[in-house]
Amino acid sequence: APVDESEPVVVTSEGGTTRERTLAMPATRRLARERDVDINDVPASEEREGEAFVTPADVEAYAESGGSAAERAN
Amino acid sequence: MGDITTGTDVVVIGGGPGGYVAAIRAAQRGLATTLVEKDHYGGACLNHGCIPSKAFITAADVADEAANATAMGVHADPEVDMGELAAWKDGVVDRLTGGVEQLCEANGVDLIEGTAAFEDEHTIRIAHGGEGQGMETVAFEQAIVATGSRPVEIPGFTFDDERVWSSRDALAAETVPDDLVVVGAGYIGMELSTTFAKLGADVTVVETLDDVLPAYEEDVSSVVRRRASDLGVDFAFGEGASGWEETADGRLTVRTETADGDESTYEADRVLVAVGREPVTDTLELDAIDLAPDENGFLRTDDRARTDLEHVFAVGDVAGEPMLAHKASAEGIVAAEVAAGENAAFDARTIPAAVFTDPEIATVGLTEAEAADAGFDPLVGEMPLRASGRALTMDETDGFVRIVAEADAGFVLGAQIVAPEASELIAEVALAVEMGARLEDLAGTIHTHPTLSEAVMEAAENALGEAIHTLNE
Amino acid sequence: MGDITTGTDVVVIGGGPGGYVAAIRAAQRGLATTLVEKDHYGGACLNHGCIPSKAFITAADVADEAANATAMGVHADPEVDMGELAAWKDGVVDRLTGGVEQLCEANGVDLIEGTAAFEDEHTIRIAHGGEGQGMETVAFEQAIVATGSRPVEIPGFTFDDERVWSSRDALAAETVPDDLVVVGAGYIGMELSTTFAKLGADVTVVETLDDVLPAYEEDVSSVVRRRASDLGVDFAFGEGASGWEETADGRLTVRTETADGDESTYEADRVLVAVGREPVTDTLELDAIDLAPDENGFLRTDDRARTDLEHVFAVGDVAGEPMLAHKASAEGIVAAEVAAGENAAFDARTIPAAVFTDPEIATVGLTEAEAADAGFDPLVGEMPLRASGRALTMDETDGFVRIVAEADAGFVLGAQIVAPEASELIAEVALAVEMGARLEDLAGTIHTHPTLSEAVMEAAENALGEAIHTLNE
Ligand SMILES: Cc1cc2nc3c(=O)[nH]c(=O)nc-3n(C[C@H](O)[C@H](O)[C@H](O)COP(=O)(O)OP(=O)(O)OC[C@H]3O[C@@H](n4cnc5c(N)ncnc54)[C@H](O)[C@@H]3O)c2cc1C
Ligand SMILES: Cc1cc2nc3c(=O)[nH]c(=O)nc-3n(C[C@H](O)[C@H](O)[C@H](O)COP(=O)(O)OP(=O)(O)OC[C@H]3O[C@@H](n4cnc5c(N)ncnc54)[C@H](O)[C@@H]3O)c2cc1C
Repeated sequence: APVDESEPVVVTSEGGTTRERTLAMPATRRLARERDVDINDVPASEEREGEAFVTPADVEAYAESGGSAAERAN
Repeated sequence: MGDITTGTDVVVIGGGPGGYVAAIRAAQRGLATTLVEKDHYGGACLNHGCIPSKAFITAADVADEAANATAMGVHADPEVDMGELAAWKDGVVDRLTGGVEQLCEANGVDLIEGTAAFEDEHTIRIAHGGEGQGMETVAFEQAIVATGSRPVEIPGFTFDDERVWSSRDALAAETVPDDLVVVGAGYIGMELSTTFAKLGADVTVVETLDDVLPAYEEDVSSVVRRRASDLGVDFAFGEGASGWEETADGRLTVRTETADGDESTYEADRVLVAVGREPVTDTLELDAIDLAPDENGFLRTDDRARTDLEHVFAVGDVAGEPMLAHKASAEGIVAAEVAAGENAAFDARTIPAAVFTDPEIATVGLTEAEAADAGFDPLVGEMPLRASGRALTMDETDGFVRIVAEADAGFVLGAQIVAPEASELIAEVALAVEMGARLEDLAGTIHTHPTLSEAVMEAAENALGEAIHTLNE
Repeated sequence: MGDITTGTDVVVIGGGPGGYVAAIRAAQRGLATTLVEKDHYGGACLNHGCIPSKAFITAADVADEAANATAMGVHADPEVDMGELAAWKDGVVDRLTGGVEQLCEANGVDLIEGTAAFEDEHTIRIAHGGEGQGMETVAFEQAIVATGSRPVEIPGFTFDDERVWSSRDALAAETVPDDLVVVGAGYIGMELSTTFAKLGADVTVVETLDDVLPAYEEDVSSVVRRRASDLGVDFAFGEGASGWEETADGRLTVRTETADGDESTYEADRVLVAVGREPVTDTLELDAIDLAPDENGFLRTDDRARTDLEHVFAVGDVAGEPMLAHKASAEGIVAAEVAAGENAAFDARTIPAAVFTDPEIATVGLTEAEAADAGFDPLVGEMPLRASGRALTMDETDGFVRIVAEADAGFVLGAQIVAPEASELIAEVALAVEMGARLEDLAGTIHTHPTLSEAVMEAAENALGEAIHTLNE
């Protein structure tokens, strides 16, 4: 797909708090839930429609780094 | 049968597309699942909504197309035997409702026929239909309420006279009325007026507003209005139905009133009232679990389909707009997965919708105005069907595909399609919206020739100023 | 008219979907563009391919559906007036070819009618049709060859007898032959046999192989074969057409031979030879620019649509398989953009294809076997149409949607669809393949109910082991 690969923008939430809204493909959203990750916490490598766009790789990376929703809640 | 009490992990109340899908998914996830249905498996959708209406529409279209294809050299004088059509439609419904039952059983769902009401937070009481059928109580861990909706009545038009039709009655018709008054030009009113006009009825549509399909943009609804007019449907806009009287020969005189109080009357054999649907909660005895519907009668839910009670979910029409079968099923899946302890949520960006008029309408995401309201700089592309080779070969050139994107990076925000098969064409754009696709993704995907779906690509190209088959202003 | 010489940035030779699209895009990019067409704008596709065949198919379907809808209560005895159908079809073609001309002009393309041949590396000579029309030479910077293809003749069957039809002749028919022999059960042979059978011909298909549509999987082609048989089409598999004789009453006896030398004969009024198409390069005098077609007659190109000569492009049927209009147009766009100095390339991952038989077939990307051959671990999901509510309401339950993905991450690799409107349904899967979508993306996108496109979602769910309306083994 003709995805713009020029410059990956890293959109993170301010001061560690979560974003209110995140764009992601259905499979990514599901992956996030399966990995018990809050998609609003995942650092986004892209931006779409002016908002953070999270990819499956972003979710995997974040989950690997231990940033799970369950942990955060504790 | 005396009283019995059984226990289950999840009880699902209502076997429509919200409930039966929830029950199947819950069972697939290993939960002991009981589905209670008071009437027919498949709910409004399969029994007196989506399915029977589309069966009628198919037959009406086959006859209408053959009758109006002289331009292409086809000469036919089709007759529709409404009794046979009704029987075929019933067969289709039976096959699908039977299928639902089989699928439930194959997945291990327990089926109970009867009307469920809450007794306390973890018990429902089921009244079996028919005399002497008794009661049954079921203890549950979690409940999914999927009781759906029913047609709204308006003052003066109760559905107990056989001449006053709800959409359900219209879809149970065994004969075509000579004269039919349809009250309400929403999607159900328009689908059924067009269909009955094609089946031979003289149809008059009474609508308080000044156009059909008020939920849609003017250039969308006008295509459908014009086609309905061509089919002989008369419109009485700006008039509200205020009552009816029986005529000497047993027909009806429907009275209407404008906002200024001007009265008109329309004679008919039947009057179909299609002014909306209301959620069904009154059979449930919600008091017993201290749950109350909101001011519109809906059960409020969060994105996990949970009501105010942690262990009680609500899905489908009873849980709010849009009252669409596929929204009900999508919520049913979420409720079941959450009940099974999964981290599911209703996070679809968009719910497409179709109207099966002639031509069909289908929409997804934002309109241009909605996009602007949402703060986007909207970029819009269009492809009129008269420029589509496929549409010409179908002799169906009224309509268009419009794609709405945001101007910055071209992300696709929505589409409005008025075209034959619009209901199918919208799937591609729904996927585009969910995937965060850009106009270039739609334009850069090769589309089969000759198809109507090329118009989706062309509309995207038009937005980009690069269309081949339309002029880019 | 005497000789004139003009100059242009780009000359496009051939006005089919490859050439006219290339010309329009080149002009849109600001290049002085000349399009030369010897015959009719729109090429094979608009004049004697995609468009007229689909026009015939529409009319045949309208009549056939009405004639066979007694199950749903529709009674009709449609007659097709083939002369009127042909006239309507011609009108559709004229409108579209006229549209192509207008679009070219509106975009500033110079149109020249005549046959182009290369004189040297930067000059073409154009012979105008008709006597005394003279010659013209055009000097060009870059050339785009889009000369298309023509039907292949087989020994013993030259197209100069009016009883021996190419697909072009079949689509110019003004009457329906009582008995029609079709040689070749590829997609053109099958589209036309089905259509002529519906229009009233007794059709026999002769095919050297042992099934129809050899390019497709057995369970795909068998749906179409069975339906064609139901329509009365007879099949003579394993037989090759070896010749024909005139009968006493001016009809034909077509002789066939098996591999073992067994002969059979079939009487007919017309024989349609549809055994393939071959690229057209012989009108071009390629010697003058030292360019030679490959062993199959195609002009070899790179992913920028360039031939061995830096400044000569080739697009469409003349540039190789798949010989499809949308592939021609996509290549035309690339050639034009590269000619304009842009960094374009033909990088579509996949080219969908449709066969407009009954039911339609549409495919995109890889089959299960192809996926395995390509080193993937294929994960396949299916939804049979008999489980689709929409298909039941259309009384069209033969067929299925199959989605092929790779098991690791679930990336969608392809789909095979046999269904009404398959040609439209494939668009969603083509977008999925281009976007690198996963099964969850298709399954997680809400699909409108009741539609056939739900079957795409269900097939994806089936692959994931999560289908609702089919059992997941
Ligand atoms: C004419 C018409 C055409 C339509 N066409 C379309 C269309 O094309 N596409 C589309 O998406 N939508 C369409 N709809 C809307 C669609 O039918 C509904 O959105 C859908 O049926 C909602 O599903 P549900 O499961 O929420 O409720 P329902 O389908 O209404 O099912 C609720 C079920 O619960 C049962 N029930 C209620 N109370 C109890 C109780 N106390 N105990 C036991 N059982 C109970 C009812 O008997 C019913 O079977 C149409 C509707 C109509 C009327
Ligand atoms: C019966 C039939 C049905 C088909 N159905 C479909 C379908 O449904 N979908 C699909 O995608 N494809 C279909 N095709 C295939 C499709 O028609 C071709 O793939 C497409 O037309 C190729 O486009 P093109 O521009 O490469 O060549 P063409 O359309 O063949 O156009 C080439 C043009 O070049 C002109 N020309 C040739 N030599 C010269 C010269 N020396 N000087 C000037 N002009 C010249 C010719 O007159 C012609 O107009 C069908 C084909 C047939 C025969």
